[in-house]
Amino acid sequence: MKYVDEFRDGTLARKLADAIAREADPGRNYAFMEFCGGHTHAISRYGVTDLLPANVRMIHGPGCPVCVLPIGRIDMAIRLALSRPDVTICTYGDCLRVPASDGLSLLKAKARGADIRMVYSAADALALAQKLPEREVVFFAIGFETTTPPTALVLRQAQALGLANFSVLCNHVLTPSAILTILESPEVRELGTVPLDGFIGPAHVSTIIGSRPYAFFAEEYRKPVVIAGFEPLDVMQAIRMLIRQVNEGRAEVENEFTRAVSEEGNLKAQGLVSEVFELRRSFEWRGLREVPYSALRIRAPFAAWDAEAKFGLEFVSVPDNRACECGAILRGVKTPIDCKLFGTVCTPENPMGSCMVSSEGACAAHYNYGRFRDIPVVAGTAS
Amino acid sequence: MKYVDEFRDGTLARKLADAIAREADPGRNYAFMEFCGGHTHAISRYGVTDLLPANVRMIHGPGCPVCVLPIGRIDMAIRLALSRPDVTICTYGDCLRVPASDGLSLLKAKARGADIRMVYSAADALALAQKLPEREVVFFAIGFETTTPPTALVLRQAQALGLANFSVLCNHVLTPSAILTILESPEVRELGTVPLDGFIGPAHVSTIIGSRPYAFFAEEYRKPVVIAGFEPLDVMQAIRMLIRQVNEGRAEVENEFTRAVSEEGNLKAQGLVSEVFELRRSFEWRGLREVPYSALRIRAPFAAWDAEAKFGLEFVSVPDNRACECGAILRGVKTPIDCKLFGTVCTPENPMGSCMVSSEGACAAHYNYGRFRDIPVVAGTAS
Amino acid sequence: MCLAIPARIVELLPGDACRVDLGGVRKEISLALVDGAEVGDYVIVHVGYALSKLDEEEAEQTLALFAEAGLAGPALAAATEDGA
Amino acid sequence: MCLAIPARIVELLPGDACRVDLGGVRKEISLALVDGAEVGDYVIVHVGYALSKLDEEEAEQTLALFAEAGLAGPALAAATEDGA
Amino acid sequence: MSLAGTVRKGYVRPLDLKHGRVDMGHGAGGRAMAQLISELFAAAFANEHLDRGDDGAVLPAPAAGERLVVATDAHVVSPLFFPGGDIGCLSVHGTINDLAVMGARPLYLAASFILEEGFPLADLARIVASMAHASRESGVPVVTGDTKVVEQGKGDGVFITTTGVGALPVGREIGGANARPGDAILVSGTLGDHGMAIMAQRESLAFDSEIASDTAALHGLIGAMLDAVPTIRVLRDPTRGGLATTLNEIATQSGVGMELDEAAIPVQPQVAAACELLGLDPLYVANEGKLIAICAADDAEPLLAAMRAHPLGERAARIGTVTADPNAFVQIRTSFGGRRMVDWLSGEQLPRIC
Amino acid sequence: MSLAGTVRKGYVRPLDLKHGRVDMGHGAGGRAMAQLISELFAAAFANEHLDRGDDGAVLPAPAAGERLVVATDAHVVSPLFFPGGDIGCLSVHGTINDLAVMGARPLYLAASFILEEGFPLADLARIVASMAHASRESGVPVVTGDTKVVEQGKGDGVFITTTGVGALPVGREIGGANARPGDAILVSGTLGDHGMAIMAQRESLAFDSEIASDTAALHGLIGAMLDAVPTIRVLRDPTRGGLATTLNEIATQSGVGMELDEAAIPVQPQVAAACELLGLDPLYVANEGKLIAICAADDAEPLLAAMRAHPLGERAARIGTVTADPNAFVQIRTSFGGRRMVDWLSGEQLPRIC
Ligand code: SF4
Ligand code: SF4
Ligand SMILES: [Mg+2]
Ligand SMILES: [Mg+2]
Ligand SMILES: [Mg+2]
Ligand SMILES: [Mg+2]
Ligand SMILES: [Mg+2]
Ligand SMILES: [Mg+2]
Ligand SMILES: [Mg+2]
Ligand SMILES: [Mg+2]
Ligand SMILES: [Mg+2]
Ligand SMILES: [Mg+2]
Repeated sequence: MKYVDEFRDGTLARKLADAIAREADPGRNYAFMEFCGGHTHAISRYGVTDLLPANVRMIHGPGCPVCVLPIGRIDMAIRLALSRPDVTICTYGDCLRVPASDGLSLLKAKARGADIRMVYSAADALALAQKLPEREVVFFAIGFETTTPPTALVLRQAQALGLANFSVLCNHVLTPSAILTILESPEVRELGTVPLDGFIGPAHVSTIIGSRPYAFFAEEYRKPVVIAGFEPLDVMQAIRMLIRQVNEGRAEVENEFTRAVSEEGNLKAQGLVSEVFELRRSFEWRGLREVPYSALRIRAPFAAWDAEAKFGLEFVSVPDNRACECGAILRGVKTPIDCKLFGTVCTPENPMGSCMVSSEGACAAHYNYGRFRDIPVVAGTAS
Repeated sequence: MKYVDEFRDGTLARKLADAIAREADPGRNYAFMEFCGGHTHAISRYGVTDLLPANVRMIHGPGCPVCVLPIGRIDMAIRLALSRPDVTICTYGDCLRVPASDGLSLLKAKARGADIRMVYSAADALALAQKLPEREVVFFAIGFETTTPPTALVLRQAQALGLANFSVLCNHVLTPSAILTILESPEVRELGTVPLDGFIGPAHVSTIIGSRPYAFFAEEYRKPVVIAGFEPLDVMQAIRMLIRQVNEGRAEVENEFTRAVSEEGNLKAQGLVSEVFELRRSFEWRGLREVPYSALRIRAPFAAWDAEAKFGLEFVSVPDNRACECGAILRGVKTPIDCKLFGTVCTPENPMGSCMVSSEGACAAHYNYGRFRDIPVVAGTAS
Repeated sequence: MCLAIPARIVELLPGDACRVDLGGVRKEISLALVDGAEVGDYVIVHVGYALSKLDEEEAEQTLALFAEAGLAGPALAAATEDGA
Repeated sequence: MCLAIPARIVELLPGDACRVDLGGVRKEISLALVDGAEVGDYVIVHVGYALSKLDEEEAEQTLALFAEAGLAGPALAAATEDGA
Repeated sequence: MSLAGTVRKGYVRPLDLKHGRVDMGHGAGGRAMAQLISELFAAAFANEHLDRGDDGAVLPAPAAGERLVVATDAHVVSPLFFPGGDIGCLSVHGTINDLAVMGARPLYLAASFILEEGFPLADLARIVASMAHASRESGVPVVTGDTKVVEQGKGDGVFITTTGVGALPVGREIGGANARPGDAILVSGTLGDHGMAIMAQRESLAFDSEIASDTAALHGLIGAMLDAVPTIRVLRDPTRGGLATTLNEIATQSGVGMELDEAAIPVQPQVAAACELLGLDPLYVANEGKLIAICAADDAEPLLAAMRAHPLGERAARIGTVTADPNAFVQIRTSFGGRRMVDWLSGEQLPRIC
Repeated sequence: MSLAGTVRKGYVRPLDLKHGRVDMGHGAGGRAMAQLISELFAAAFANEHLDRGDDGAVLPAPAAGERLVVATDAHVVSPLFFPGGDIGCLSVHGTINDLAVMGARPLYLAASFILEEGFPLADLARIVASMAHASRESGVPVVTGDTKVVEQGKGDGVFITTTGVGALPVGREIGGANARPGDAILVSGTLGDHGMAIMAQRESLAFDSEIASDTAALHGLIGAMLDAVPTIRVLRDPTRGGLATTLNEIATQSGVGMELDEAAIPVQPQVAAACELLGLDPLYVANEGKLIAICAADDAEPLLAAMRAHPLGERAARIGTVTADPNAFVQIRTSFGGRRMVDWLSGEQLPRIC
C-alpha cells in the first residue's frame, strides 16, 4: 500500500528513535498530548512507546468522538428507536457499544428489538432512507471536523431530493474548542498537575480546517503544536519536532503532514459545513462537562431533516458512573490504571465508561494493547 | 365426547348396515349424491362404503367450498398479497394449497414472501387487524351458508369499530343453487349418464337455512333429499331413509338431524346475512362454470370493507388444467380414477385440481383413504 | 373446514362469547349467532361460532332409532315423519 | 472511526464519485468534497469520502526527512520551516 | 464449545442471567462467547470430556464387537416452553430415542445452538438447565458443542441440533427394513400427546386442556424390551408425521403392507377431543416419548408384557399386523366397521413441533 | 434423514429444482419431506449408511486401540455463497478440521439442515452438491441427517449443523492445554482470507478484490505433519475470532504466554489492504483452511518443512514462541519495533462468517 507501508517502516522507525533519543534532553521530562484517538491507536498498535526515551511521555487526549459523547446523547437515540418501531437508526460501528442509561447501549437496544444499523458512510444512511420509504431513517452523526462535511453533504442531498423520511441526529464537535478547554482546565493552567509541553494535532482534521486554527494556542498558551499524520512514523516525527520546539523554546504550529494539509484547509468543505451547520452555544462533553461553542447544530433551513426538531428529542444530562475516571483521563489528569474499575468491572465487553468503548479510547487502548506493561512478563524457559 | 362418540358406534353401525341390506332392493341400483364434502370425508374416514350393499353407490357432490373455488378467485388474493407488501391475507387452512395460476397457491405465495396467515375463525382475522394497525388485513372468506354468518358478523363489527385496515374478499356460495345446477346439467337431466336417486343434504348448512329450501328440488325434480349429520351413523341412517323413499316412490325432504335442524333454520343468522350480503348475479364455480345467483357479495353500506372494491380487484377467469377432470367429478359424471393424472402427476403434495386439495375433495379422499380399493391387497403370510 | 361438532357450554363470557367443553378440552367460542343458550346446553360449533343449539331429546330419539335398526321391522316410518 | 488512508483514484464515476485502489482492493468513494481530482491522484479517504488530495512530492520529502534522521545533525530545522 | 473454562473467573463481570440478552458478540468467537460458554453451557453440562475445552471431545470407543450409531436432529419447536417440557429436554430425548430405536446404547451427545440476537439469557439458562437435567437423568452426557448467534429476525429464539453417538452390539439388527408379513405391530402408549400439547399453545388455535407432552428418553424401555425379546425387528419413534407417517416409512422400507385395528390404538380422550375440535387425526400427530415395535407374531405377547412392566410402556398395545403388499399400503379397520388407508402425512399437520 | 429412498419413483412428480421453493410441508415429516430427502439429500450424499434410511447410521467402530472424537458446529454464514466457497463445503470442511486438529482421522459426518420457508430449491441443490463434493473429496461421508423448515422470517435461508466422528490412536495427545514455554508457534498459511472474502460481500461495506475464502479440509495436511512430527503438542484451526483469539484460547488453556513476531505472520496484501480500508486487524479475521501448530522448538524446522511440502501449507511460517506467563498474555513484537498485547477478540469483528 503506497504511502501507507512506507510510513510504518521499522528501519526508519529505529532511525527516528535514535534521533529522538539524541535530541531529547536527558535532564528534563517531556509530556505531549496526542489530542486525537487516531494517534492514541497508532501509538498503542505499533508500540511507539517502546521507541521513546523514558523521559518522553505521551498523554492521551479527548480526541475520540465516541469517548466524548455524553450518555444523554446516546439515550436520545435509544429512546427514539425503542419508542418508534418505524425508526431505523444508522450510525458508525464505533457508537454501537457506548454505554448509556439503564444498562443499555445501541447494541443492546438492538437486541431488544430496536432497528439499529451500522453504516460505513453517511451516504449509506441516505441510500437506506431512499430504499425504505416506509421507515424513518435517522443518521446518528458523530465526529470531529472530518466527518462533518459528509454529514453536511447528505443533509443537502436530502433537501434537494425532498427526502422526508431521512433526518440527522447531529453530535458533531469541534477540535479547537476541546483543546482550549484542556488548556483552560485548572489542572493544566494553575495546578500544574498535568505538565503539558505540547500537542500533536490530528492531520485529517486539518485536511479540512487547515493548520491555522491552532495558531491561537501556540501564541496565547505558549504550547507547541505539530499536526501529524496517523502512521507511526508520522507520530514519531511529530514527537521529534515537538522536542525540538521545547528545546528551542519555540511555541509554533508546525505541519508534519505536508502531504495533505495546508494552512487554509479544504475551503469547499468548510463552505459546505457553514452552509448547513451553526455553532451550538454549549454542548456537553464526557469528561469536560459543558464546553461553550464546541459543537454544531443543523441550521433552520434544514430543520425538516434535524431529528432533534422532527421528533422533539430532549437532551437530559446523565452523570457518568461515579467510579469511572474517564473525565480525568480525557483531561490527561489520570491514566487508565488509576481507575479502580479498569480491567475488572470495566472491560471492553462490559464498558462502564466511554474510554473503554472505542479502540481509540485511552482505557480500551491500554486494555487491548498495553495491559502487559502493568505486569512484568516472565521470560520463556526455552526461547 | 357426548353426542359424538355415540354416532360413531360400530355396533350400531352393524345394525344399520343390516337394516340397509335388508331394505335395499337387490333388483335395482341406488345412486345417491352426498352434496357436501363433510359427508364425503365421513364416508371415507369411517369406511362407510364397506357397510353398504354393492348396489348402493355414493356420488361425491360439489359441496366442498375449497373444491369449487375457481382459480381466478385465488389469483385475486395472491396478486394482492404479492403486489402490496402491507397486505396480510387471512384464510381458513384448507385454502392455502389450492392451486392457482403460475404454479402458485397461497402457500407458495407465502414462501415467496407474501404475508399469508391461517386463521381458525373470521373473528381471528378481525382481531389481527386490530392488533396490526399498520397492516391491511384481508380476510379471504370462503364457505357455504355455515361460514357466511360469521363473516357477516365480523363485517358488522368492523363497521361498528370503524376499523379501516380490515376487509373481506368474499367468496361465499350457496348450496341450493349448486344442487339446482347439477339437476339442470345435461348429464343428469337428459343423458341419464348420472343416475341420481337422491341427495344427502348437509346438516350444518340447514342449521342456518333450515330444511325448507330443499323442498323445491324434491317437488320439481322428484328427487328425495335427506338432511343428515356428519357422523357416520347419521350418513348411514340418511342412506337408509333415501332407500326407503326410493322404494316407496316418494320424493320428500326428510330431516335426519332433528337434533339441531328445524324447518326454518336460524333466523337470526339469516337476518344478519341478508343485512350484509346480497346475491351476485352470477359466480364461477370450478367444474360447474358460471352459476347464476349462486354466490354472495358485500352490500354497498359495507363497501369500505369489501376488498374487491377497496383494492380494485378484478376477477379473471382461468381455465383449469386440461387433463383435470374435477369438473366432471364435481358433477358426478366421473370418478377420480377416471382422471389420467390421479395419483401420478396429481397427488395431495402436487394437486393439479381442486378436488385433490381439501381432504373433503373427491380426489383427495380417494387418494388418502380409498386408493387401496383400486389394487387388490395380497393377504399377509401369517396373520 | 366443514367441521361442525356438538360441545357443552360450561361458562358464559362477556361479549356474546362462551366457553365450551368437548371431552375435557375447553375453548372459547362466539354465541353471537344463537339466542338464549345457557350453561349446560350443547351447541353445534363451526369455525369458532355456535350455529345452533342441540336438542338433547331429539338426539336420544335418533340414537334410539339407530338401535332399533337391528330389529327387523317398520319402526322407521313413523320417526321420519317426525323429523322432516 | 478516525481512519484516514491514502488511496489512488483508478476511475472517475458519475455523480462526483470515483473508484480508488488500495493495495489491489477497490472501493467506490465520493469526490464531492475535493475539486479537480483525476485518475492517478492519491486522495485521503475517510468514511467513504475523499477529504483532500495527497501531494506526492511532499510525501517523498517527508520520507526523505525520516531517512535522514539516522544521520546525526541538524538536517531537520530547514525542513520544518517548510512544513508549518 | 472450545472455550469452556478458558475465561479467568473474577476478571470479568459474570453474565447477567436475569436481565441480559444474547447479542451478536456472544457469537463472534471472542471473549463474550467464551464467557457465555464457560458460565452457562460448561457450567450446566460439566463433565470431563467437555471440560477439556477443545474443539471436540475425545471419548472411549465402544467395546470390542460393538458398532457405532450416529443420529442427528435439529430442534426448532415453537413455542420453546410447553406443558410437559421445553426445547431443551426435547433435544436430549429426541436424539437419545433415535439412537435407542436402532437398538444402540446411547453414549454421548453433541449440542449445537443457534441463538437469535435479543434472546433473554434467563430463557436460555432455563433451557440449558432442562437439557442438563435430561442428560443427567438419561446418563448421556453432552460432551461437545457449538454456539452461533444470528441477527434478530433471522432466527427464532433458539434452535438446538443434538447429535448422538451410541454403541450397537454386533448381531443386533433393528431397522425399518426388517418388517415381515405376519409380524405384530405394537405401540408403547397413547398417541398424539406431544403434538397436541404444542398445538394448545398456538395463539390462533388456543384451547385449554391438561394435555402434556410425552417427551421422554426411551432407551430404558427399549433395554427392557430387548431383554425380553432380543429379536425385535423394527423400533421407531413416531415423531413428526405421527404414527401414520412412521408406519408408512417402515412399510416402504420393508416393502410390506400393514393392517391396523383402530379400536386398539390408544389415544387419550383429551387428545381425541382436541383433534376433533381442530379437524386433525391423532394418527398424524407427533409423539416424543413413544415407540413403535414390530416383532414376530409369536413374540408379541412377551414383548407387550415387558413394555407394560415399564413406566413408559404402561399403555402399550398391539395395534396391527404386517401384511404382504407390494404397494406398501398401510390400512386400518375402523372401529366403525369399515376399512381405509392410512397414508403418509401430506402437507403440514402441525407446524414446528420438534 | 430417516426417509431416504422411501418414496417410490414415478409415483409423484419430481421436485422442481429450478423454480421450486421450500415450503412448510417440506419439514412436516410427511411425503413432501420424504421426497426432498430422497431426491435431493440422499441422491447427493449416497452411501451405504445413509441409504439404509433409518433415523441414524450404523457404522463400523474405530480400530482397536483408537478412541472416538466428536465435534459439532453450526454454520450460519451470510451470504451463503461467497468467493471460494459456500455454506455447503464450509460446513464439511469446518467439522472435518475440528476433528483433524484433535489428531483424529475423520470418519463420518452427520448433517442437520434448518431451512427457511421460501428458500429456492435451486440454491439448496447447489449447496448440497457442494457439500457432497467436499465430502467425497475429503473421503468423509455424510452418513445421517435431519431436515427442519421454519417460517419465513424465522431463519435465514439455510443453517447447517455438521457433526463429525473420528478415530484417535491411543497415545496421541493433541490439545489446547499442551503448549509449554519455549515451544514454537506455527501457522500453515496466510491469515484472514475467509473472513475478508465474506466481508467483501456485505452490502454496506462492499469492495472489489480477488480475495477468496481459504475453506479447505485440513486432515491431509495434518496427516503429513503428524508423519513428520508425531509429537505435535497443539493443533487448532483459527476460525471465528481469528489467530488472535485462538492463540488466547490456547494460552489460557495451557496457562502460558506467547510472543509473536508480527513480521513473520503471513497476510495476503489484498487482505491487509481490505483490513486497512475497514479498520480491521487481520489477526482477528476468520480462517477456514488454516491451522496453528505448536511443537517443541527443536521440532519446528522439520514440521515447517512437512507443512511447506503440502499444497495447503505452502506459506507456512513460524510466527512466535510460547512463554511462561501466568497471565496467559499473548504479546507481539511489531514490525515497527514496539511491543503490544494481542488480546481476545472483543465484541464482534465480522458478523456471521461461518
Ligand atoms: S476503566 Fe472504564 S470506568 Fe475506568 S475510567 Fe476507563 S472507561 Fe471509565
Ligand atoms: S386427480 Fe387431480 S387432476 Fe385429476 S380430477 Fe382429481 S384433482 Fe383434477
Ligand atoms: Mg466444535
Ligand atoms: Mg428424531
Ligand atoms: Mg464451534
Ligand atoms: Mg424472531
Ligand atoms: Mg426418530
Ligand atoms: Mg435423525
Ligand atoms: Mg469449528
Ligand atoms: Mg430427524
Ligand atoms: Mg429471512
Ligand atoms: Mg475449530
